[in-house]
Amino acid sequence: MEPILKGRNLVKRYGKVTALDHCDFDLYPGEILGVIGDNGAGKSTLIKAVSGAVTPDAGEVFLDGKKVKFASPLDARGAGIETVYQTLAMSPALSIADNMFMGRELRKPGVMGKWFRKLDRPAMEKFARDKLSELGLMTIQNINQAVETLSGGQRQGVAVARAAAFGSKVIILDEPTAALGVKESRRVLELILDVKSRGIPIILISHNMPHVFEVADRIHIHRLGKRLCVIKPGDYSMSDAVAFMTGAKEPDPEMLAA
Amino acid sequence: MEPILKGRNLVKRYGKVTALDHCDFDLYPGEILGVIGDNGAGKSTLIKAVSGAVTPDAGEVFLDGKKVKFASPLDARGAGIETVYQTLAMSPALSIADNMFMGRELRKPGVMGKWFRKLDRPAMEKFARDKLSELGLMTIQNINQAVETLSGGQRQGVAVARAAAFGSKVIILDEPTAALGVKESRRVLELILDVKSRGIPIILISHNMPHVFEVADRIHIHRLGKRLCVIKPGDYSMSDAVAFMTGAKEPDPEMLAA
Amino acid sequence: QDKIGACLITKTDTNPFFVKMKEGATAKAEELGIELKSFAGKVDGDHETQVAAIETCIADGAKGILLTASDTSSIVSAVKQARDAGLLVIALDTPLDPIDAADATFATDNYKAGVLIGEWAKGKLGDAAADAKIATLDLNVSQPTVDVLRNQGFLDGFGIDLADPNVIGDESDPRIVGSDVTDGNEEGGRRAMENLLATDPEINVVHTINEPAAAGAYEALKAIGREGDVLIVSVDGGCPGVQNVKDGVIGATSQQYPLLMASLGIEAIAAWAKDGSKPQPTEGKDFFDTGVALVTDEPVDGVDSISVEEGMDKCWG
Amino acid sequence: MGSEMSETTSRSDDYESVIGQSAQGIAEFDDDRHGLIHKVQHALHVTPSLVPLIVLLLSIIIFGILLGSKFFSPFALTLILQQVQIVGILGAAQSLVILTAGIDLSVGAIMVLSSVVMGQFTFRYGIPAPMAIAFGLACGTLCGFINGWLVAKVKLPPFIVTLGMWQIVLATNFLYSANETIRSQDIAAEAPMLQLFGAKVQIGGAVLTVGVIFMVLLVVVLAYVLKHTAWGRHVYAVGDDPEAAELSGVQVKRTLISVYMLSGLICAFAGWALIGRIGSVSPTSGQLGNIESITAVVIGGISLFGGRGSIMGMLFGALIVGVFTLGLRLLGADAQWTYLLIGLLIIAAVAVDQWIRKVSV
Amino acid sequence: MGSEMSETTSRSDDYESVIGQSAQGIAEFDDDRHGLIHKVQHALHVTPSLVPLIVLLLSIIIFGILLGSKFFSPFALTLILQQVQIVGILGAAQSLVILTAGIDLSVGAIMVLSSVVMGQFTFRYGIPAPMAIAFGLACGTLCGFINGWLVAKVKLPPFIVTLGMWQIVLATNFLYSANETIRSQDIAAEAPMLQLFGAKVQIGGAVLTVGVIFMVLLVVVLAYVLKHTAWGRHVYAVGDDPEAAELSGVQVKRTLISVYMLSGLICAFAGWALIGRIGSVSPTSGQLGNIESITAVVIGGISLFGGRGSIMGMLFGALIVGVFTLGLRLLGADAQWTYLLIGLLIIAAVAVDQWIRKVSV
Ligand SMILES: Nc1ncnc2c1ncn2[C@@H]1O[C@H](COP(=O)(O)OP(=O)(O)OP(=O)(O)O)[C@@H](O)[C@H]1O
Ligand SMILES: Nc1ncnc2c1ncn2[C@@H]1O[C@H](COP(=O)(O)OP(=O)(O)OP(=O)(O)O)[C@@H](O)[C@H]1O
Ligand SMILES: [Mg+2]
Ligand SMILES: [Mg+2]
Repeated sequence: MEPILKGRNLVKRYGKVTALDHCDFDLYPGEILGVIGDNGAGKSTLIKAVSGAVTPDAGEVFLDGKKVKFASPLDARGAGIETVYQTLAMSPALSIADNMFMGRELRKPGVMGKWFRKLDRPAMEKFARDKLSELGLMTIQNINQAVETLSGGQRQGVAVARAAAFGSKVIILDEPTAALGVKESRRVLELILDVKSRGIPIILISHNMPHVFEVADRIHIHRLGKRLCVIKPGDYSMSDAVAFMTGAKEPDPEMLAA
Repeated sequence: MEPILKGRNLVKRYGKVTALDHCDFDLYPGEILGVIGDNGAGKSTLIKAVSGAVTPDAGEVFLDGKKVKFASPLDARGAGIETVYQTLAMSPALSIADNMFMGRELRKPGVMGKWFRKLDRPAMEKFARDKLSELGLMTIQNINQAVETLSGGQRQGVAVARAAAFGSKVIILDEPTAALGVKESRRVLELILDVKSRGIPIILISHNMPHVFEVADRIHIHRLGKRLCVIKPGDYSMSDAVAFMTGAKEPDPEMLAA
Repeated sequence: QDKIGACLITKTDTNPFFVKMKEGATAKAEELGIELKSFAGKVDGDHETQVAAIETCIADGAKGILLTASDTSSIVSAVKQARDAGLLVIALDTPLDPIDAADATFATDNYKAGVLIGEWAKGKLGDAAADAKIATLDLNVSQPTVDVLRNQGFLDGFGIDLADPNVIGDESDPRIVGSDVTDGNEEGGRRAMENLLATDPEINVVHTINEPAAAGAYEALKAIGREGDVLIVSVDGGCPGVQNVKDGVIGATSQQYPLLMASLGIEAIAAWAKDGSKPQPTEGKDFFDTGVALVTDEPVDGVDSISVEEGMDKCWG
Repeated sequence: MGSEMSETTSRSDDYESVIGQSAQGIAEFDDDRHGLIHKVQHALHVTPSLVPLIVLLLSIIIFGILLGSKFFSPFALTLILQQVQIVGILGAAQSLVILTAGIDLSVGAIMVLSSVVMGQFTFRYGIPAPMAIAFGLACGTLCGFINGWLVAKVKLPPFIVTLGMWQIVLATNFLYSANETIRSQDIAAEAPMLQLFGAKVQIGGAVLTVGVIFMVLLVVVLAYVLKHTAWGRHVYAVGDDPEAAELSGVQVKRTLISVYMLSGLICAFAGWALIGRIGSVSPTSGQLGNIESITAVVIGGISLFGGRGSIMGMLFGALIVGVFTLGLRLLGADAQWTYLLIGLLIIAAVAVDQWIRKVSV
Repeated sequence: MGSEMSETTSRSDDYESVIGQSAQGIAEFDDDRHGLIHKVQHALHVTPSLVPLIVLLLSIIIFGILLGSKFFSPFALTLILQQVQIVGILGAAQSLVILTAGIDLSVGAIMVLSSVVMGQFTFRYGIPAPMAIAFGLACGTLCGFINGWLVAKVKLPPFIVTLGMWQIVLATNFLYSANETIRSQDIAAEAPMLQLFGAKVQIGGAVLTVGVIFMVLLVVVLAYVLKHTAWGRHVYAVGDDPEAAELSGVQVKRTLISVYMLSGLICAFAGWALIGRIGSVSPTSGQLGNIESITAVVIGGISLFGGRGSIMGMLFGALIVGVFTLGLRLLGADAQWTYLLIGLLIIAAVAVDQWIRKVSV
């Protein structure tokens, strides 16, 4: 099977720091790909490179087998790739609904929308409230709150809800549950499985091994700026994965080819 | 025993949003107090209120039994309370060492330091590097990197290292391992136990139940802006704790008095 | 050196007065084969740019400088530096303080320009002058020399006690309703007039620092229908200004001759470069007076004036 | 292997199994603060532009008490509107730019150049007035486009771009117009359309000019656009955090360029309004347009760091300065003292604003 | 219960047990980019103030080629230094404020008022010159303190505070000095110390003034202080993110007040230098000090949003403008053309700067 999203030989340097070191990457249709690795291993940089948020110094990205060059995240989004960045990428002073619909606002039906281009705020707010309730974020008391006034976890919930609601081809989640509570994390996992059941492949970066092993179909282990190996959760235990990613154990040579 | 840090009847409202709703709080000498609760329950607001970062609308804070009114985090720091805020509170453009020593810089010995007030950069950098190595943050390639160029987890590591290195009376950690990798999280837990063994009490806010149950002596369960109950990890299971904090189960009436 | 170099330094080069001065100088310089560089402050009162300009002229090896100084006494040390370097420095329009700091001064007498319009306004009002309501629209809060000279000249001509003749606004005569600043343009003129009208809608004599300010003041009066019964006087004598006198916008204006000053200045530099001769001042004055004339079609006894037609012939822009 | 997996699953799951029974519904709290004051506080909190409005009303009242009917006359009150119209229109342009975390030092210069183009095209080249006005508007938009292009595409700091533009446009203006004024009488005779914004309109007892009405309408329309259209939200998002906006799907560059173009166009309208106000076309007017418009914007509560504030506030800010200026003049302060007192009052106005905000949290 | 606890522990621990054996040491990577260009790029990357320096050198070279010895004379080159000294000193004050994410519109006004105080105290009240100078310096510091107090304690936006201060100080200056200039000759005769900064110093072939040397020393000292002392790092931290700085233990208010006070003191020194430069004490000087100093700061690469940039860059920025101005004038461009070209060149200089930065990443 041809990967839906593929990276080859990606390199990214920041001054003296090497964030990506000739890294490869594959996402197959319909799968959940876990990505794990130490802090600073280059996971976020990797997904930024494949989603158009940074331009790699070298290497190529393929979508559906065709070489693509995303000049901006908007390009990638246009191609159906929806990303939750680790920094969440929200406009702090704007409301939850404004942020969820940024760049794809709903307009009022009829004259007001067509001629006066008026936004349909009630509809957007309702949608936002629904999506957040699906995630169990009941503690948001005021849907018109500015995002900067939300708690860390609430903010993350909004970002995840946005990606899940709009992604059509690939959804990329960079540590989506880092700040979430137990209940909310669980809901996100359910959401991920739900999205998968709609046939959309997902990239899940996480430091939470149980979560990754629970939902991922394959696990990409990232180490020192490159893909060390890819494992199936059924074949290896969490300790193995942790051992690989921290350099405590070397993976078998044949795995490297995978 | 008298609590070393005590909050009574704390209230904090943001416009229509109630973040703290007549909340009580106790930290006893030498203990690790876990604080758990849903997203947006008001945990961060609580520790901000006791560490001087926000002024509560009502209620009182006591340190060592004496009523205190911290006008700023600096006051609290002066009293020996060191806090890692959820937002990390670092100056993005400054280097790791600059951030770690912010407000308590080391000066060169001799004339240069005394008269020209020159900073002792090599010493500060060495200290920073050592503390980060203790946390296992080996992926930081360049100790002079600006904090804004660090990965999410690296940044958090720096903040935790700072608090642990300088806290003298109370150390407060708001989700210190949220963005950390497996190895780094483990190191932070070890660090927490180490700090405790030095006799310094710690407040640990976390959504990671296993971590909290592993290190905490008592667990403060926060719900809807107030302390719902306090449990001992030995007396209750994680499921119980999660049930209390999500409202799935009501704690016994006598626990509420605790 | 192939060509004689000369510099013209004006207060600004946005005020039409100085623009015309520059045109006059440029035309004359071309005629005499002199290479002219012109400099100007960025705003009225911009003294440092003028100092820098003098230094640049020295660096450039120019033979002489024509200068309308923003700060007549502060500029003196820079002027001295230039003269020490062998340049001829001629003050145009505004004398330096002391006047002999420059090699020569080709100036109009701004104080006299003010006196003329003051006397004219007084004469025009006749007996009503005793309870006139006067507004003065001045240049800006830094009160540069021209501003003071024209304003105080006008008040003097109108017969008002000046208190300190170096300061605007310290007079106690009840006939003065007030003064405001205009930056010497239409917008400021209108705003200042409006403010003063709100203070006292009965104002019937308006002194304006220059003709654009007068035009602005007129718009403000027109807006409340009082353009017919207020006397506006001004100074400058630019063509639109004289035209405005003709149209009845301005009652009378004191005409000055920037083109003349400039071309005389250029000629003096040419002479200096040729044989080292310096121009001589007008008989009985310590500067070369290029003259000022009151332009109005409604002459008043005892005040010399020329007709609008004559004024149109001599106007400068 | 299968068993290990299920074991893993159950492990991470066990303490989470109770979640299904967790409480539903949104938290609600008693609020023991009631009554009028609290309502007012809340209103202030959700509508920040009310704050400059209050300061404005306060200052009108104070001057009204001090000055009586001199100040409360229709003449004086409409005069303030007329005096602030140019700053108000420029302030609208400035607000847009500042909301994107930029700054536009060239607004005044663009205004003047546009008015000169309108005038000179009519009088020098004999083009019919409506066409000449169109050229003037196009000229302003073009200047804005250049600003926007340099800011968005070449990524230069807006301060530098518009500082350069300011000098370039002003110099062009003087070189092109040769500092010649076109007189009011000539315009009235030959191209009265240029003076359209000066035309008087009687509404009830008050006499307003077209320019004043234009200013108010412009601000109202822009307030609507900023609040209720996608483009408006994008403007805020870009100013708030351009990187986050880019990552979350805003076409940052396009938004920036459109903002600067619109700002240029509005400046050109200000140029047209300027002709209406001063009657003539004068290349030396409007030189303080930039600093005055920025002042109005900042007093109105828009953050210079972008993304926060409302354009209504700008209008109130402009009016506050207008009220102070006229009020002080009417109190008899002379020009230098007025200057000094306005400095004090601007600080005081913003201090009061800040204080009300603090009380209203 | 004990058993349950140990079970819990082991659970969260089991997959983590291998961590003990994890790799040690800091990651290192091959860097396949070598050679001179890469070294240059790296130097540019770590020392951003090199970039304006390069632009400065380029412009000197270009004007040198175009103008030859007229420009490359010691007279012309030291002239540039003399012409930028005031802007350079004010720029140092401005840099400090802008690094804290503020802006100081009052620098020029404070400078003039201080110089007037020095002059009037000597001549009006007959106080000995050194005392009068001390009063002048105190006056500048006081103005700075008021600015800082309003910004830090009352939390007003710096733009508004210093805008108000600008007007207040300027008006005070005019009112106090009664617009009177104190003549150079008088100062030279009675209080030559006031003209100290104008004294010439022969260093090798070049003639420098004390003012120029002061400017250079000031910038060097401030660069040291900002980089190598705790206070300097706090200034950056406050400008970067004041909330984070506060939370991490910086006394934000005290730092802000000290910055504005120091800025006021430096402005007062600029006032002293101004007397040296123009010889006399002139209340109308220095009105463009604010915009010129901000321009120097921004061209020098300091961000108006605070926390980023170096004060050395400001000096190069001021010199770039000085070189352009003198060079263009010597090339014979007249005033408006010079403004136009300087406008273009400022944009170009910053564009080149931006381009070099991009290449050097
Ligand atoms: N803009 C930047 N400038 C310089 N260095 C950077 C920049 N962005 C990332 N880096 C460096 O690149 C490396 C990889 O960072 P990245 O954010 O991809 O790590 P990560 O695997 O996502 O880590 P984490 O799990 O902590 O999020 C880190 O060493 C980081 O310091
Ligand atoms: N500055 C603010 N303005 C308005 N509302 C705020 C502000 N800060 C916090 N809140 C609200 O207060 C409530 C409590 O927030 P807090 O950050 O204390 O939650 P938390 O328990 O720390 O959550 P998390 O686990 O997600 O960090 C939330 O509903 C949040 O939206
Ligand atoms: Mg990451
Ligand atoms: Mg929190």
